[in-house]
Amino acid sequence: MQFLANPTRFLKIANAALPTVWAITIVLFAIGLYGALVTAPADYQQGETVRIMYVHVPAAWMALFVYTVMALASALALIFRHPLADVAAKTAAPIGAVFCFLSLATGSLWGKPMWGAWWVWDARLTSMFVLMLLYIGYMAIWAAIEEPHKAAMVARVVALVGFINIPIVKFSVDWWNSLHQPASVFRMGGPTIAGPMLWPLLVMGLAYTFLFLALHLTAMRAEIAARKIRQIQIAEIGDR
Amino acid sequence: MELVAQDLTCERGGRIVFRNVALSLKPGQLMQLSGPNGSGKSSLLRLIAGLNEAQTGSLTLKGGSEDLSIGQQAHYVAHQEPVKSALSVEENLAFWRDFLGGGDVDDALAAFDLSRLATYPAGLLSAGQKRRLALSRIVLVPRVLWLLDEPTVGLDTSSLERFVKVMEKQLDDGGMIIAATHVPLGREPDLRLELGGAP
Amino acid sequence: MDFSANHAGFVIASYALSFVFLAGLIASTLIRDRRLRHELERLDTQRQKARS
Amino acid sequence: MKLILALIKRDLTLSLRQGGGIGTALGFFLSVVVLLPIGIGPDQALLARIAPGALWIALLLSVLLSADRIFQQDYEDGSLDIMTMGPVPFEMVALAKAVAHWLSTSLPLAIAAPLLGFLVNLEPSAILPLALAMMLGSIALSLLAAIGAAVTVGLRRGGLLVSILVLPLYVPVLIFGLSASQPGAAPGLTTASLLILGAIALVSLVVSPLASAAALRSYLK
Repeated sequence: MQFLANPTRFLKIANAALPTVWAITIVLFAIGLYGALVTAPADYQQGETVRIMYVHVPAAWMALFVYTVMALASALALIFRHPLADVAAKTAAPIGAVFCFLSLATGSLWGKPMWGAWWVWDARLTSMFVLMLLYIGYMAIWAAIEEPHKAAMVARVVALVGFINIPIVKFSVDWWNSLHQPASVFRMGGPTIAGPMLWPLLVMGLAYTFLFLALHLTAMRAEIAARKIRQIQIAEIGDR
Repeated sequence: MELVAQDLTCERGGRIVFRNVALSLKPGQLMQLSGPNGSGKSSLLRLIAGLNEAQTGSLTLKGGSEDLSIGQQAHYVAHQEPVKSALSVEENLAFWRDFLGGGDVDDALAAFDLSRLATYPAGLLSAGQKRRLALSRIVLVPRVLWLLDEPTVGLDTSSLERFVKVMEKQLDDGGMIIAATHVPLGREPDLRLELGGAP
Repeated sequence: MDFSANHAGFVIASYALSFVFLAGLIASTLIRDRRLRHELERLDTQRQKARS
Repeated sequence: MKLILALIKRDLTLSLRQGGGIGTALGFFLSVVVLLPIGIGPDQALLARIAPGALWIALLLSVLLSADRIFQQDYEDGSLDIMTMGPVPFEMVALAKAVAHWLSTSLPLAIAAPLLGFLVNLEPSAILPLALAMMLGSIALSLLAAIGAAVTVGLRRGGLLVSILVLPLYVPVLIFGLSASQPGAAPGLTTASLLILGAIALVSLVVSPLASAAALRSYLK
């Protein structure tokens, strides 16, 4: 019953912090969107489509950041056998997968006016696509194994193996991309971004990060409740 | 109505499991099948259920319905539990009710005191509880012949009493039961069939 | 943001898509959290009653 | 008839609740689709030419590799034994399970594949013919996969064997599926291929339950 003992501390912190985290998220989004849509100037080359960057780049950052959080949590669970770390990794995955999907979708929407095709196997998009597969694989493992404890042990390995592969995939895809130099090379981030175009990007990045924090704490709280319910059910069944 | 078998021989994987077995069972009778492990108790039950073929001999259910095979007029409870852990206890039985055609899930659950666990996922059940769920399946749809392979394994005393009550009801209703078991069934069998070990 | 610029539709589409998916994620997370914590309370009170 | 629907309904709920059903098949489909441009290179024109073929092959492999789920679980927990004692011939049970697999995996994939065509630069005009051909073809894919699943249900390493047994049966489906999904082809060709695809589906509708039931019975012995 070790699991039931320590989440109470986490729950106290989460319950206390969540309202403020949500508040900060909303404020950051308001400022970020205002910056992205109003104050930031159109790009001299791309025109208005550069504004897609403010939803594309933060989503890509978060897709990578959340997988790192999952890998870290899995490592913690592996080393310290901390069941809360498993809960953290499991609940982060769907959120990371949505960010990853959004980065792919907005990347495609950005690419269409620029490259004329909905999808070009550009180095960054390809690596992001592989990251999406890693997310799907990780979530499929949790879905496939019923018993939470066994699923957790397997999922830790899957997350860590995936994490080690991210730089390898990134490097090899970049190299592959330079090999097949596509006709129209397009710098995703555009020229070095300055002043009025840059701060909205950072604010949006922060907004996405706080959104993740709020969602993650809520999802962990729900997962802890789900596990307690399962243990009560097992105990109830055990009586007779 | 009578289940008659004459000089049945069953061979499995090149080994003669049993040779010229004969039996006759009438409504209201309980037959206990006993014999050392590997003496073919399960094979005989599966043979009657239509899951196995005999090399020689004949097996008929006199007075049974013409167009249904013996298996379609019988219930078979084997060692493994046909229980889907992702479905709840209730959903498991509801499926069998629709598949085998009729019966009341709540009565079946009540017969083995599973009503309280109806909404729980079946994956959380203990072996004994899964056993009771498997047994409640045969109470769901009335069939004349019961073929039970070690039915009482994993049952606690109160479940055993419920099982005996259920058997009594089946026999009183003119049903027939063949149970392969080492442990007394809690009710005296009318007939015994001793399957010798492999010759 | 000049809405009449060419390709403005793509910008609107990406913001709309992001909003829809993030709102969906937020909603599903909050609903699951509320549903499970409510279920947990119900089970806890039920066990208290059974115990007392 | 109610019995068949009950079996299909149960299998659908099972595949959704457990093991992510369509999720894993879709994951596999995407993995195959991502390997293609990496292997062939991101050249748009080349990708556009091979897009229909690539999507068909990815569909075949996804359906094939999710096939062993059709009978495996019911075989292991003894449900199949009891299903042979049901009021309806066992062939109907085999058919119901193949239909459940079609509804839970092949059909959704056949609908998703053309929509994911943009990844391999499939022209928008090719989406509709491809979707039509794939939906029709997916019927035969599931039914034939069911035979492979039934024949290898008792074997431990059945996965590989299923592929060798079933892929040859998939060749006609691939050929006519492809000719039915060529966007620019003469209309006569498309309808003819679709009709043949339909014929293949009907033939497998008859053959699959018979073959699967026979194979399963032998394993239950």
